[in-house]
Amino acid sequence: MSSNATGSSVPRAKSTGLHTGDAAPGCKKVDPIIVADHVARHFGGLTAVDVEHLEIPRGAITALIGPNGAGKTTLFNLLCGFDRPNTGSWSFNGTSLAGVPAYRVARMGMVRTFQLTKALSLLTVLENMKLGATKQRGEHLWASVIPALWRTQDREIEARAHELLARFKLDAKAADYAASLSGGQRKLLEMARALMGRPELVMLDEPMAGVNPALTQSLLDHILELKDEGMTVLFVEHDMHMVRHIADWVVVMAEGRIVAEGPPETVMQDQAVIDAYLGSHQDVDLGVVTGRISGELGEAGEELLEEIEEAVEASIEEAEEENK
Amino acid sequence: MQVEDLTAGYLPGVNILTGTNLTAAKGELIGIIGPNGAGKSTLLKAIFGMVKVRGGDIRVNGESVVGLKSDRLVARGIGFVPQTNNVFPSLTIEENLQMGLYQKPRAYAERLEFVTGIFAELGKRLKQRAGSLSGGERQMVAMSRALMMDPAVLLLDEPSAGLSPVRQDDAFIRVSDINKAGVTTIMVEQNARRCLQICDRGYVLDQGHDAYQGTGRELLNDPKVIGLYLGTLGQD
Amino acid sequence: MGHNRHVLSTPKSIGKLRNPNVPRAVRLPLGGAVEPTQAVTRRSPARWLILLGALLAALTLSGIAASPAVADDGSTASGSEEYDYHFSGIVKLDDKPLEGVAITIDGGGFKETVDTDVEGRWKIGVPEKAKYTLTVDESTLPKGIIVEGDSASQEVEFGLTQTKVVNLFLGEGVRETTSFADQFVERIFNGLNFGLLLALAAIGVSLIFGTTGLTNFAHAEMVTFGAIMALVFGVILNLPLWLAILVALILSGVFGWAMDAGLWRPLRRKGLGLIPLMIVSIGLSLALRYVFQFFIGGKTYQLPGAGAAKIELFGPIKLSVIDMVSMGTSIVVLIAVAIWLTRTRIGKATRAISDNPALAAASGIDVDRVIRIVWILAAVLAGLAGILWAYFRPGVKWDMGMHILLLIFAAVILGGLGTAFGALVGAIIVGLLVEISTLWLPPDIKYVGALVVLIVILMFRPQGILGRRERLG
Amino acid sequence: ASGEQPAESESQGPREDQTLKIGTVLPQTGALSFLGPPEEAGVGLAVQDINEADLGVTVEVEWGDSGDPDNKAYETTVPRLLSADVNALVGAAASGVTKLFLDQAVGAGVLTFSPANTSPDFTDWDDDNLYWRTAPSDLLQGEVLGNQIAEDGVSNLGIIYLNDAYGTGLAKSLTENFEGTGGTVVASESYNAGDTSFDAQASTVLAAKPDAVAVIGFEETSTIVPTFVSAGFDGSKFYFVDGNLKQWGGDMPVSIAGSKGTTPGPKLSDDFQQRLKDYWKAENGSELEDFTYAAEAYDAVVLLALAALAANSTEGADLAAQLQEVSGGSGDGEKVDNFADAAKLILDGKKVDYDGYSGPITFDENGDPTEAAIGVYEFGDDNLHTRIND
Amino acid sequence: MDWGQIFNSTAGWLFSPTTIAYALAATGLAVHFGYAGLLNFGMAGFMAIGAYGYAISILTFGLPWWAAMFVSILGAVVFALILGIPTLRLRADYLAIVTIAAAEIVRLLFTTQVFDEYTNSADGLSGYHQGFRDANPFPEGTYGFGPWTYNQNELWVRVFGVILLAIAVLAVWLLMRSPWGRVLKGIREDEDAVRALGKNVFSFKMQALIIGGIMGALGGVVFALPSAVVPATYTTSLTFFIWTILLLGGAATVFGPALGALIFWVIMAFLDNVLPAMAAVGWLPMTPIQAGTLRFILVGVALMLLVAFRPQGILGNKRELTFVK
Ligand SMILES: Nc1ncnc2c1ncn2[C@@H]1O[C@H](COP(=O)(O)OP(=O)(O)OP(=O)(O)O)[C@@H](O)[C@H]1O
Ligand SMILES: Nc1ncnc2c1ncn2[C@@H]1O[C@H](COP(=O)(O)OP(=O)(O)OP(=O)(O)O)[C@@H](O)[C@H]1O
Ligand SMILES: [Mg+2]
Ligand SMILES: [Mg+2]
Repeated sequence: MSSNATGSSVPRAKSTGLHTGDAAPGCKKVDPIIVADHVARHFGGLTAVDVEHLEIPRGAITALIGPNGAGKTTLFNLLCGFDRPNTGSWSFNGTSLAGVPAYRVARMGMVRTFQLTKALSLLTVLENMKLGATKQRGEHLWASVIPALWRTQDREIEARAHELLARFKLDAKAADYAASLSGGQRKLLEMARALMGRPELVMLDEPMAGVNPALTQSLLDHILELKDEGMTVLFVEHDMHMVRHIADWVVVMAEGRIVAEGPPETVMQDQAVIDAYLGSHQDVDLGVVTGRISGELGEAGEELLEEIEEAVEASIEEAEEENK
Repeated sequence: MQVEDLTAGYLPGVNILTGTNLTAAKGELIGIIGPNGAGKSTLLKAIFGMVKVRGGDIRVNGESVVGLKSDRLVARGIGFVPQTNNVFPSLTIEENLQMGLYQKPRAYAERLEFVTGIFAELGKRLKQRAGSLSGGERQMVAMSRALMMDPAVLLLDEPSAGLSPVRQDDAFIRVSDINKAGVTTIMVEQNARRCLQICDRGYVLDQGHDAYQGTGRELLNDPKVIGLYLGTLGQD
Repeated sequence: MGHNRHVLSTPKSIGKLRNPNVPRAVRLPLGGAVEPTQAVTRRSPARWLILLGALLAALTLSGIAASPAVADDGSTASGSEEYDYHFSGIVKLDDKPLEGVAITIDGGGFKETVDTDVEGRWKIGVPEKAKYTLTVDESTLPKGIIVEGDSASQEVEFGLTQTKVVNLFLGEGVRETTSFADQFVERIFNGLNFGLLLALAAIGVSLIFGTTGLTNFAHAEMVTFGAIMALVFGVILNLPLWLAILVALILSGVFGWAMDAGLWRPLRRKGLGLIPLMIVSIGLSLALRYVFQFFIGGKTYQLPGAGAAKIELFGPIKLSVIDMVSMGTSIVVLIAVAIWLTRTRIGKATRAISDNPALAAASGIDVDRVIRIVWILAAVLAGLAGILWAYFRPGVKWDMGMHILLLIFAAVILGGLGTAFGALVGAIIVGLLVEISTLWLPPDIKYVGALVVLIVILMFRPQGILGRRERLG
Repeated sequence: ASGEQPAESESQGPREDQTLKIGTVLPQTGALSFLGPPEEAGVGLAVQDINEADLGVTVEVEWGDSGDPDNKAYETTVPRLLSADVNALVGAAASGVTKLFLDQAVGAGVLTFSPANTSPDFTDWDDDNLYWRTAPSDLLQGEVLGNQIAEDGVSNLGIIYLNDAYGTGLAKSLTENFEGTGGTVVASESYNAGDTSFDAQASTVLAAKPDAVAVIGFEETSTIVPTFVSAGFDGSKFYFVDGNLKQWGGDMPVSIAGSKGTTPGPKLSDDFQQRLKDYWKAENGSELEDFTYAAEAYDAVVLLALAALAANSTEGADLAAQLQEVSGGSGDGEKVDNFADAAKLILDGKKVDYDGYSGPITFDENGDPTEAAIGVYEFGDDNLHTRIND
Repeated sequence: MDWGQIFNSTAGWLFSPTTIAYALAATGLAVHFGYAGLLNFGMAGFMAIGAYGYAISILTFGLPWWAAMFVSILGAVVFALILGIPTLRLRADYLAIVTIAAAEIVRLLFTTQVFDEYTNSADGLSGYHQGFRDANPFPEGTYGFGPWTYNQNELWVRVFGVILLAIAVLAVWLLMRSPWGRVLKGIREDEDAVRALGKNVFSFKMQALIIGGIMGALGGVVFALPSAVVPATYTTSLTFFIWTILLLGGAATVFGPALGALIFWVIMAFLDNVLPAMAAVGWLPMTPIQAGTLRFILVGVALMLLVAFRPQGILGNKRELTFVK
């Protein structure tokens, strides 16, 4: 990693020694914060999630990657109580979460964001943020009518909200309705709001999709800081640069199953992962592939082209069969 | 297509676009990048008649299209993939694709073949409702829907967001292919590197107007642009 | 009680009412024994009506056309002319009048016996309003017949009027009533018929909701509109029925178009939210309803052929020609609409618009045009439902639509908002429930059953029967 | 209080012409609006008669709309009338509506006079004697109807009735009386004011196979009867009551020839109905089709005017003090059957006992009528009825 | 036309028990819809429960009037619970219809003859005023001036109603600027997001339903205080009127509902005064009697126009409008 223009961050050492035994799918962790067993969710004939065993290491940043439709978001939903699995058990900090409603899960310190953002449109950005804080005294019905009981706490929350907003480059929009945010700004708000509660585990569903790369970079530093403060992060992302940059551990899902696990460098070399997800051509210049600029196509580039063509033909055939 | 001195906004008195200029020659592939909230989506929406234009002009083939309703623009061969809410959740994938071809239902079979060629997953699940799709799958549906109509001008708002890396590459290559086939394409992207790699020319939009422009390569290597907009993560 | 007066006058004196010179009423204190006087006390919560003086003309049987025989037969009517008070009655055995049964009235030193006439009637005048004993001479009854219990000799007493009727219905008295099963089947058919017409209106609601998101409370008036137009053309302008209905449907469509063009489209343009739009529809509903009342007033009108007799088809199933035509029409129209919705381009476009109008426009759909078509279609369906409803109830009334609006909505919700087939299923369930539930429930809460079921079903299927859950995340 | 204090005390003072201002709270809109025109015609005709007689009292009317409890027109109408300083309100048609404004009127010291309320609750209402009514009694009508049905040889009767004070009261009275004659009420089903279809009720009633059906209700009868007839019931076997004994004619889509009904009122020598029609036509340009409670409304206004004359005042309390007496409730008045005669007598210092179009009307001290005359009518082939008793 | 009188009788509405009762119910609805986003179309049910709870407690169970009022409140709480448990999980538009249905069920149960002993079925209840009037702190006499002249009982009802309304408005004002209110508004926007932040959405919604319901029930009590309880008043149109009032004033505003109630009744009264008068002097081509019907046509039209031209309500925030769904 070279130094970057936004400045502050220094490449840091990744957390290591998170697991015991082989870094194989479902391997044991030294200090798991989440343990899931036999969690499966079917939609009609489709098995969206079918996880034999999964442990998420505490105090580390874990990336959950996998092709579109692999079941990542669905797994998030299941873990957080937004959806009920058909079978399985899972626990957070040793407490079983089966049947625990979503809000209770969040209160335990496990907060998630949504891939399709959920801004609270007719609340201001600041109010959105303040809502994220937990254990607010003024949220009790009786206390709420006596401002004296909650005013100080509310001020603290507000200060913290402003701080986070500044970091997420949303400070200028604090007084605006969340409805007026751009797509990327909503992503940012979603994530900032989740952090308001100082969760023990934050689960981010594609937090950086649609966020400007320069900003992404500074936010990643923030996440790393949070990790230093002891927070556990589990995130889904398709941006491999980001995964490589901050993830201590990577879990790969495909067709609902965990297909690989391990430190980022190892996993990304895994041929199965490359085939199913990454493609072997992360670093090929598409300008060259598409013939827009002249340059070394290279072996990888040619492969990519071929692959794509094959895939197209195969899929056309398949689609035709389907339609029959 | 030409955009001149465009001003537009949502709230009364607040202009999001403040005199934006953009030109896309026939058959060109234009990439637009910029920070969040710069007005990129607003620009596309303004071009497509979904945001009221307050000043300036938009011309397609020399004719002003300001004030035309979206469906009229579609009739003129302009296609658009919005950034958010870009599928019909309660329609099946198939129906979503049919909607893309609303004005020319006859060509359906042929276009379907073309589109499923790009996103094979979709071809297998034509009967699934789009509302139950994963984020990436939705994005594919959204792209396909716009491609169905075989437009002359294609406006894409972050088409790659949420797609897995392979799919992203596919998507870019396809966009490039489509463009090569003569479709003028304007693409907003946060996956700026990839975008700039394939586009003919790029614009950097900041605070409502075009801060930089140049060929893709120029921007890609411009240290200012890197510092402010591209970041260094992707640079290996 | 002394101040409570009771007017007793002969029927004849009523005729002289407007002649003030003739003293026409005799005032008598009301006998303490007369039962209703209990209610006199001020606190009595039961009834206010005490102490009514009475003029009952009906006592004079001679005035009743139905019994000329009495008038002819001086003997049976004996005494009836000389006294103000009468006992009378009919003796029947298994629904056949018994002639020559001897009836005796005895009391207060007065006693008289008469025989029943060919119609089984008897009548005895008495001099004062007091208690008497009525005795039936059982020997004059046919062989083997006796009067059950002690009614062969019973105490009889006058009420507020000068007549006391005592009928004797002898015989086994097994009344043949409709069996529960037959009633059940009959109501199922009624419920189906009602459900189908509800479905016509419900699909319209569902379409409009499905396309524009508007919960249209004025739909009730669109239903009424159809019926009123059929009335105007079929009755007032006297067109042949088929033509009147056709014109009514066309005008319903025009009405739908006009509402969209004149009201909803401009409001959509203004970018009004769905809740304000809903309130606008409430205002529209109020205004339209009273426009109807302005023109046709508060009474009920009938369409030509309403109230036609039902024909027994098989078993307990009875349907009138109108019922059959109505059910047939509903089914055909509903299937056609369902196909239109799921198969045609415009049908799919309606759902697309419902999901996301901006994206629909971006796909090249002329949103306004599709919405206009939906309004026209919904209005025609509502109009048709109104006409069928006018035959089903029967009657055309200014507020006839409003009273089924909740059922229409319940149907739409039960089936799942925005799904056409759902509206159909929901409507039929609601129709059946409303009709069948009164087999168990008191009829004045007949809608309660249907509404409770609505809530219960939604407890288990919050998205409605055919509705789908949205995914999260 | 009642009409105990002698009327002489007032009539000794100098007599000025009285201007009696009445406000009507009758249904012009809403579900009960079909009751409005006949009642308003009754009021209007009475006012016309009184003013033409020109005998010491002029009546002014402020027309108001009671609406129904659904549209709540009375909410604004009553305050408007009260602020227009009316002396008496005539209305409302429905007991439920009267209840909602009676306290307000009483609070303002204004007399309320209903031509149609039958709810027993008003008898002991805390009304400062300011509530009066000419509505017919359901006890008496129930007995007359019960006797009539029994005399027609019906042994099994079905009843379908409106669930409100009027319907339940009449149904109860009819049931008691009819069963007292040896008949049986085999089915008795109620419906609510808002109901628009009655086939569930009809089906239940018909399942019991009654010989005849008594329909107790109002306008909705033209929907109820066809429901029964199309289910196979004989159209000549219905019995109606004052609320629905209309000249149905073509508004009833099935033949009800031979069916009978009762309604209060003496047999009239002059053509009251024709006069109402003429009046209505002249005032409103439309035909008056129904006469339900027209006579009661007429009598209400006449009684008020007579009370004003007798009291030589138009204050609500003064009117109330005289109403029982002019109705004949004090027992020694001279019988009169029209306003002009009565007014002349009162101006001569005599007591009167007014008997009107709705019957002999004699109030008790609660303001309830204690006498009535009930007519029996039968429908002919044209679905129009004629009186069959005299 | 007597403008003085028209003004007088219209002005009376500024301070009338009906206005106060509607304002209370609309304030409750503001909590439901304006802040919590609950599409409650069953306000008439809450009002009916308030009114009947009050009347039955006094008439059948002989409770003192203040205890009867607490019974009403309790009734509203119980109804909110019964209504909320099955329905608060429903989508907004489903909730609307279910709450209409629930309110109709309530009305029909009060109407049916099954419970005649307690409810007097369709005839409704009356004659429960004594206790409340005995508690009147104002000595007998006439108070006020001009159109606002009242006897002691009328004044007492109004003063009492205004006190209740003031408490309700104050409560809403306090609640909605607290974090509690913030959560509620969050739920209005997207309950899943709020759930993900660890708030018990169901409980908040239930609390809102109960609080608004209590205000509705108190509205019912104030409604019943000066008159009678008749089931036919508690129809869906009552709910519609309350909604109209809410939207007139501004849905998510503290004073909007009270203002809306004023405007609504002043318009109603004004039209009722003006139309027959105009007809009488020949300015309208109809009889005064027909003008009665015209009033409701105009009320409907006025409602449409008001909402069309000021959809956010009189006190509402224009800015919100840009983003409404
Ligand atoms: N409610 C549902 N009904 C039917 N299928 C569903 C539903 N929810 C998810 N699916 C299917 O389950 C699969 C997994 O979806 P999920 O959203 O978990 O994928 P993902 O891994 O998050 O993908 P992406 O990276 O594209 O977001 C997808 O194929 C999706 O179509
Ligand atoms: N509906 C709206 N109403 C008011 N302001 C809006 C609205 N939508 C966007 N904005 C504002 O307009 C500005 C530009 O938004 P736009 O969506 O065009 O940004 P963008 O460049 O596409 O950003 P991103 O990369 O995050 O999608 C932002 O500041 C945003 O807050
Ligand atoms: Mg996902
Ligand atoms: Mg954007």
